[in-house]
Amino acid sequence: MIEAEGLYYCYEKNGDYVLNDLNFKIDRGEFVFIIGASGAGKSTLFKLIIREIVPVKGTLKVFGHDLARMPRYRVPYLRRNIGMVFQDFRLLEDRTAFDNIAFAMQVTGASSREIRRRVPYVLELVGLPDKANAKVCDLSGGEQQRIGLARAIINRPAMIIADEPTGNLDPENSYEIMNILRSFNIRGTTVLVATHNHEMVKLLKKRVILLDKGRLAADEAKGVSAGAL
Amino acid sequence: MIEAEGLYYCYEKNGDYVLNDLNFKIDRGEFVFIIGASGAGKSTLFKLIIREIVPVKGTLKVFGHDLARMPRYRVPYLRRNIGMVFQDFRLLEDRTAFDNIAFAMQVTGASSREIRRRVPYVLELVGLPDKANAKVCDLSGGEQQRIGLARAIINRPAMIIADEPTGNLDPENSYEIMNILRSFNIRGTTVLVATHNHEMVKLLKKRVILLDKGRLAADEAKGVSAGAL
Amino acid sequence: MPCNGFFYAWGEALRSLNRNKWMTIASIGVVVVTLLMLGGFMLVHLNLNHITESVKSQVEIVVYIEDTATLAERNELRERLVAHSALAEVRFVSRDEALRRMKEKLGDLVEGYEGSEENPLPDSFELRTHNPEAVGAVAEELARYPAVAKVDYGKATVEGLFQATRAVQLVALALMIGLAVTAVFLIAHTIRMTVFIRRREIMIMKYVGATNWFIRWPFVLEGLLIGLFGAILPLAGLYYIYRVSLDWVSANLMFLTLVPLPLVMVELSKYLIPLGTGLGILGSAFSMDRFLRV
Amino acid sequence: MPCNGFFYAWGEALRSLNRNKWMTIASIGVVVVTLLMLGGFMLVHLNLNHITESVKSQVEIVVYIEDTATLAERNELRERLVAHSALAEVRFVSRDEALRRMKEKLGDLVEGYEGSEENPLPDSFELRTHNPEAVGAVAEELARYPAVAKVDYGKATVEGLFQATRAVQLVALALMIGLAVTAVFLIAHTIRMTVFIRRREIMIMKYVGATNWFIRWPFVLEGLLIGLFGAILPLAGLYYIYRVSLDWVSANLMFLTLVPLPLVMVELSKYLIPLGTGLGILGSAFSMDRFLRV
Ligand SMILES: Nc1ncnc2c1ncn2[C@@H]1O[C@H](COP(=O)(O)OP(=O)(O)OP(=O)(O)O)[C@@H](O)[C@H]1O
Ligand SMILES: Nc1ncnc2c1ncn2[C@@H]1O[C@H](COP(=O)(O)OP(=O)(O)OP(=O)(O)O)[C@@H](O)[C@H]1O
Ligand SMILES: [Mg+2]
Ligand SMILES: [Mg+2]
Repeated sequence: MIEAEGLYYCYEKNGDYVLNDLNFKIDRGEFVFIIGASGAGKSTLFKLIIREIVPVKGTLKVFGHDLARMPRYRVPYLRRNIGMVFQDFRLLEDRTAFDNIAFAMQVTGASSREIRRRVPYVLELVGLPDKANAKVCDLSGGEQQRIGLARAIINRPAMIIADEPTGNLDPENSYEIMNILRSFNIRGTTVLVATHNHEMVKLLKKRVILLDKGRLAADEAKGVSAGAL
Repeated sequence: MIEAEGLYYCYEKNGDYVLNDLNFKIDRGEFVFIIGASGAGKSTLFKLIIREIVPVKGTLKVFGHDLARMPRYRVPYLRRNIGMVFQDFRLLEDRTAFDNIAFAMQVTGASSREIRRRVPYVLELVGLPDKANAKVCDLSGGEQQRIGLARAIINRPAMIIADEPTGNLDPENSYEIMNILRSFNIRGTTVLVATHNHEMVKLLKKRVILLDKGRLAADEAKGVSAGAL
Repeated sequence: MPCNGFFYAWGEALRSLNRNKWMTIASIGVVVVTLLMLGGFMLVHLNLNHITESVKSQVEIVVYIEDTATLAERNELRERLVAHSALAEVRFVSRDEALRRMKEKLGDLVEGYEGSEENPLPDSFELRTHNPEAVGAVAEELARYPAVAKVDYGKATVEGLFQATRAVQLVALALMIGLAVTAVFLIAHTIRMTVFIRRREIMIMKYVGATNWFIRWPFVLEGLLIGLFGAILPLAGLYYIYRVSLDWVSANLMFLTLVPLPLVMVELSKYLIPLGTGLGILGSAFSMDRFLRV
Repeated sequence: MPCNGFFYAWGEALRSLNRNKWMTIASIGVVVVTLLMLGGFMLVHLNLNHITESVKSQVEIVVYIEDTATLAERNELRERLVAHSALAEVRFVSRDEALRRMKEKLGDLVEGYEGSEENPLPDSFELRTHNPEAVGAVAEELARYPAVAKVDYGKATVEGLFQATRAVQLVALALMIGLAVTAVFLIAHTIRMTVFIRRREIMIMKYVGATNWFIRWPFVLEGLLIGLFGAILPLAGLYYIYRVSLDWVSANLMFLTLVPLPLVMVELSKYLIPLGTGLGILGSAFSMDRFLRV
């Protein structure tokens, strides 16, 4: 599903490498936590996966395609297969929760009947059934975060990437969210979660990739044994 | 320092109360955690304290002033005495970290010599001494959060209000941040922290106010005994 | 664009115009105001042209006949003139008629001199050319005809008039081009602005997997609608203004004939509608590209 | 505003102009373009006015003297005319001179008639009034003087000319007002836009405890600078354009006299600079208020 080989990235020419010689492979249907200190490069790795940026060295293959070689016009189709929860949410503040989620379906050409059926379902799933018509800027931090997740899963993507999806959530809601991700994972979706919530990592006992200043410091099959925690 | 008496708030006319009959008193020099599920009303309470909004019922006194009666032109001076870390950071994305922090000093009429001396000091404090000239939009989530904290403490305010200041930080950095807040607290600053990081709450053993759907569900002197945790 | 996409694009364009009411009104306002100015100026320009044309067409050549010319010579001259391809009108003016005209001009002060043998004026032909600019050349040619004493075409006046109208037209054209460039700049800038303000929206669409054209279509349609409204409103306004002006002119300045209303509206529509909609569309389509690169 | 604040405000205004280069250029561009148009039009308007004034001042009254008038009567008439307060110029034209002029106009066709007793033309006075609009009334008054056979002032021509110039001025004024309104609207809109785009910045400043005026000053200065540059550039442009036009006109259209350069620049500066800076300042100061309410 994702194959990184000698992956390097730096934002400025001749700057420090933000990602430094990453080598890993994530198979279809895996559930992987990406952890690491603030600034370790987690969000940068995700930007590479959705091809917001391209590697400066090495190869990154997603769904079998080498992203560096992928033509521009193919990128939207790549992104439709990846549901991403952004660390800063990236919601349209002045539109309703419903619109924000529906948006991701319209992009794929879904009919409005389908949209009207599916959006309330995912809103229910993330625990916000009564916020459909609230504007995003009128929602609490945690509520916005859950709208972001709802948008990511609405199209039943082949892969879900969640960057710090529980940073603004209480433990109970965090657990709920993790459960949703797990249930998608059980039905075959590959899930990558970047998080600082080590408690959750320990609880779920999934594969853990630990980044340290852009280097792959550990890659453990069971979170509980990840040395750095 | 902060006195709430029969405090009610709702965003829409005739909507549900987001804050419902809050009564509490926070003294000078206290360190208080505000916890509660997503949507419980923590950020709303903070908005009331910096007088972004005014109570619909009841009184809220900050520094001895009844905020509902405070004239508009006094509000800036209230805010200068309160250093606030926003849940969504509220930084100027296209300016450097230095500018964002310096900004809060310029507002008070500080000289540029003073600014050049103090800003690097707080950047050091939050662990980002080498990011002074990085644009905020080029910083990682956790780095942005720490810039937000640096801005809040730059003027040595009488009160610090931090809304989820560690949501994007790894445990180590979170602990550092809490330590900074604690050190300010020791020197007499009143500190209010809204957080979902219950581990930190347990660790610090400070007063905890628990909100549940806008009601004050618990107010315990030592976090460790807060029933809901 | 599949059927779903078509409806989505239109729906989204309308919804977004409605959502950003303030921007929509301001943008249409800018387009209306600039095109109204441009249109108003075109109106004036068209009519100035019309008026100078009619003035020019009144410029005539006078061919004075030698007093000594015989009837045969006179007839031959008339025939040559009538046959001349550059001349539109040939009229004989006898010396008596010329004197009568002079008397008319001077009033009844010269009474009693009618028919006097002492009439100092010669017989003449008054000619009008098809093309007023040809007056000079034709006059020179006619001066070489036999039996012609002198050819007069108000050389100084005509050339002065032409130079003046040329100057006015030059200034008018400069102002028009200035206004047109202004309109292009302002409309394009305004539409770019509406896109710029919504760059975040555009980027987020890209992040959830929208293709460039999926994003572009609603913006293009929005630009089209803004441009269309922004062109139709000034057209309506100019229609009304021009109708009132025509009435006023025909009541107060009878000697002026203006371009008729339907002709003017056709001319204006021909420029304003493509300008408005074209700029609206291009403005949106191109100003978006740099935000589509994520 | 304390000293620190003063430097901060100017520094911040300059920094922000530099930071938002794209917006700055676009805003100045809009102001320049609109004021250039307005200024260009004012130029044309001023000169049209000047030209019609000079044409008007050339309108004259001709008083024809009765052939039967005695020398005494003629002298009395001359004195009354010279003493008349509305008249600026009085010139005697003898019948001989009148005939000579006519011959000049008709060329050498009427040769040999000089001095002839048969000259059908009367003696006359040519008069010029101080105020061209008074021509009609003065002419009527003079017609009642003794020894006056007829008073002529090209009634139809003069009145037609005045009506025409009045119409042109009306149209010119309408276009000018239209352009001025456009300029006001566009400049204010542009400045509001620069504020709107930075509403987030304004709100964040409020959150960290900035007073309204602390926030407003840099914006106001920015508006001032945009307005000032936006007014000075078109002034410079118009200076150049007008100088070239003056040269061209004096070379090609010698019969036209235009308003001199310094006068025009003073007139233009008087309107454009206040318009640009005023709108810049007001545009920023007022469009900000709704974002200051947090
Ligand atoms: N657009 C950018 N331009 C330049 N540097 C950047 C940019 N984005 C991130 N960086 C730098 O790259 C490093 C890694 O950033 P990244 O966002 O990947 O960290 P992260 O692991 O997601 O951290 P966090 O947990 O705080 O979100 C940081 O030091 C950051 O300052
Ligand atoms: N501007 C607003 N208009 C309308 N409703 C709002 C607005 N802001 C917040 N709310 C609602 O008020 C409730 C409390 O919001 P608040 O932001 O105070 O929650 P919170 O405790 O900070 O939650 P979180 O932990 O998720 O940040 C939520 O249900 C939210 O949807
Ligand atoms: Mg990150
Ligand atoms: Mg909150």
